[in-house]
Amino acid sequence: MSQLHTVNKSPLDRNALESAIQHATKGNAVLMIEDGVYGAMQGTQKSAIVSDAIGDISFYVMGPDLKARGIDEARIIDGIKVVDYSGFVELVAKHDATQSWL
Amino acid sequence: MSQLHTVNKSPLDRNALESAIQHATKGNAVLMIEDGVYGAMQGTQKSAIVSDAIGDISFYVMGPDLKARGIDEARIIDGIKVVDYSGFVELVAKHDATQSWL
Amino acid sequence: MKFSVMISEGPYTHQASDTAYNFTKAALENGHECFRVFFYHDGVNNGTRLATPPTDDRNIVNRWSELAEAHKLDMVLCVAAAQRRGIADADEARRNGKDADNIAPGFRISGLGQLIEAGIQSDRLVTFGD
Amino acid sequence: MKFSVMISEGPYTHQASDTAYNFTKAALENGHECFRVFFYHDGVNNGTRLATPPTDDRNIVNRWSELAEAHKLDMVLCVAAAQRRGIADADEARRNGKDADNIAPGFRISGLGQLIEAGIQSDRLVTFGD
Amino acid sequence: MSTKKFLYVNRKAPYGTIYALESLEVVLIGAAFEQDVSLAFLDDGVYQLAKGQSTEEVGMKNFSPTYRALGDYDVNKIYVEQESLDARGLTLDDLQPLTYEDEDDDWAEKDSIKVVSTAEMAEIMEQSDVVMSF
Amino acid sequence: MSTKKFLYVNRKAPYGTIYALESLEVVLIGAAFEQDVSLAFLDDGVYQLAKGQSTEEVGMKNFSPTYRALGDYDVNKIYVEQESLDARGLTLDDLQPLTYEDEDDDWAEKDSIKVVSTAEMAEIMEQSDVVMSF
Repeated sequence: MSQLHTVNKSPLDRNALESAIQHATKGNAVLMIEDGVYGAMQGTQKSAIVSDAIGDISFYVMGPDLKARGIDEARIIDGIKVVDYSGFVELVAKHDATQSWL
Repeated sequence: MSQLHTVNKSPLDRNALESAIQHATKGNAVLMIEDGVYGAMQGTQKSAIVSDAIGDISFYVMGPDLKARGIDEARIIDGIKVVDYSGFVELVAKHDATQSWL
Repeated sequence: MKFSVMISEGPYTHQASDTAYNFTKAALENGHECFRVFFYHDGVNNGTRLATPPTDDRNIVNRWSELAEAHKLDMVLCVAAAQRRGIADADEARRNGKDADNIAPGFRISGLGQLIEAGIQSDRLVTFGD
Repeated sequence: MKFSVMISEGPYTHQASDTAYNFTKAALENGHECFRVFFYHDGVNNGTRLATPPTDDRNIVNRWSELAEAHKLDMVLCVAAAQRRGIADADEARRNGKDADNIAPGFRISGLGQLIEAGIQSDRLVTFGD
Repeated sequence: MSTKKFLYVNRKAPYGTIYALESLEVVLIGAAFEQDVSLAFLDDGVYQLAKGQSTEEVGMKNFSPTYRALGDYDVNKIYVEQESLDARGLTLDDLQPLTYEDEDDDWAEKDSIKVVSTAEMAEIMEQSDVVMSF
Repeated sequence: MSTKKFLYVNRKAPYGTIYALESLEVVLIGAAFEQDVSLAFLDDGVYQLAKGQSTEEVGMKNFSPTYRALGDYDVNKIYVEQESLDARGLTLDDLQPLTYEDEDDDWAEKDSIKVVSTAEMAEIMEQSDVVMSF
C-alpha cells in the first residue's frame, strides 16, 4: 500500500512535519497544505528535514497556500512539486489512504 | 518592571516554552499551565531548556494541571514551585504585567 | 471514486473548513462522488445559520449550504459535538428544552456512527483539522 | 487589585475557558475585583445558551452565567467575532435579519473598544487562549 | 459489509484540548461496526494513557478510566511508540495497564498495549485502510 | 485617562488561523484610544508581514494591505525579530515596507518596521504595561 500524509502546521512551531516524515515509508507522499507550506521553503532551520527525505518520499505543496502567504515558487526546495486543489484530489485518489498530521 | 510569562503548550510539540524563556529577562517568572505543565517534567528531551534557565528566571507550575495529567510532583524539575489557582492570581498581582505565550 | 470528508474545526478560526471546501468542490468538479461530509469537534460550528460574516469576506456557512444543494451533499453534524457546543436543529432544541435552534440549511444532526459508516463506505476519507 | 480577563477560545475544545474560569473565581474569592471578562476569537462561543453538555461533565456556559450573576461580572462578547461565528442577541439578530438569537444570560455583545478599555482601566489583563 | 483496517491516530495531550476525549468517543461508537480496529499513540498522544489522572481541581471530566473499557469492546490493538515515550521521560510503567480477555485462549487476560518502534508504527500506518487523526 | 504602553504580540502565521487578522482588528480599534502602542512580530508571526500575499485561489480575504494603514493610525513602532527571520530564511526585503509620516519632522516618510534582536525584543516586552497575545 502507499499512503498520502498531509501536514498543515509550520515546522518552525510544531513537530507535525518531522513526525510525518519519520512515519512515512518508502514510496509514500507528503503533501504540505495551509501553514504546512512553510515547510517547503529553502533556507529555513527545518529545510534539511525535507531535503534529506526527498527521494524516498515524494513531496508536494499546495500552490494556492504558497500564494496566499506570499511565497514565490522559486523559494521552494528542489524536488517538491506544486499542486492545486485538483492535484490534491488526484493525490488522494492515487494513494490507498490519507493520513492528516494535525 | 517584572513580567509573568504563562506557557500553556507542551514543549515536545510547540516552541512556546523555548521562546518564552528566551524572551524572559532576569527576575521574570514563567508559569506553566494546561499542557504547558509537561515542560516541568524531569528527564524529557526539553527539560534542559528549563533547568538551564532556573536561577535567572523563577519557574512555577500549576498543581491542578499536573494532577489532571497524572504527573507526580516528585517528577518535577528541582526548583520549580507548584501553585494552585490562588497562587496563579498572586503571581499575576505580584508582577507588573502578564504575557501569554499562546 | 467515492470520497468522504471529516472537518474538525469551526469556520474562520482555522483554515480547515476552507481547505475542506476547496477540496470537496474540486473532487466533485473532477467527477468524483462525495459520500458524506462529517463535521466533528468544533467543526459543528460550520452549521449555524446565525453567522453574519463581513461582506468583504467569504461566507463559509452559506458556501457549504450552496455546495450541498448543488450536489445533493450529505452534510452531518455530530450530535454529541453539537450538543456540547450549542448547535441544534428543531428536534434537538425541543428535546433539550431550548427556545431556539440555529442549524443552517443543508446540514443534519446525527450520530458518530455516520462517520464510521463514511469510513467503511467510501474509497477515501480525508480529515481537515488543526 | 483590578483584573480583566480575555478569553480567546470556545468552550470544551481548549482548556482556555476552564483555566480562565478557575482563575477569575480564585481572584474574586481572594478579594480582587474583576473589571471585565472579554471574549474574543472563538471565545464568543462561550456565550451560547443552546449548549447541552453531557450531564456528567461541567456546564461551561452556565458556570460563567452563574459567576457573572454572583459577582456582577461584566462579560462582553466581541461583536465582530460573534457575527463571524453566529452568536447573536436579540438586537443583533434583528439587525442582521436572523430569525433567532442564542446569547446566554449574563453576556452582552459590544465592540473591541471594550477590550482596550479593560487594558487601560485594569491593573492587570490576563489572556487565556490557544 | 466489507471489513476495513481502521487506525485511530492520537498525537495530542489530554485536557489541554478535547481531541483525546472526543477521539475516544469515536472509537467506542466505531467498535459496534465490527471492523479491524487499531489505536496508535505517538508524540504527545502517549500522555493520554498516563496513570493517576485526577481532574477534580481543574473541574474537568476525568475520562481516563474509559480507556479501560476498550478491551470489553474488542478494541485490543493499542500501539504506543517507544521513541515518543523516551522523548518524554516515560516508560510503560507510567501508563495505566489496558487489558482484554482473549476468547481464543480460554478468556485469558492479556495486555492490549504493545510498545512499538517508530519503524513499526510507520508499518502499522502503512497497512491501514482508513486513518482517523485527532 | 492614563496612558499605558500596549504591546501586541504576534507569533502566529497568517491564514492557517484567524489570529493575525483579528489581532490587527484590535490594533486598529485600539489606535483611537491614544495609548502608547507597539507591535511585536516574532516566531511564525513574522510571516504575517510577508509581501506579495495573494489569496484568490484559497478564497480567503487578503488582509495584508491593512498593515499599510497602521501608519495613518499613528501605529508606527513595529518590531520584527531578527532571529525569527533568520530561522525562516527571510530578510527584511521579504517583508512589505510599512511607513508613516513623521509630524515632528515635517511629515517626512519613515519606516515603521524596526528589526531587533531577541534581547531587544525581550526588553520591549519587559517595558510594556499591557501585553496582548494572539
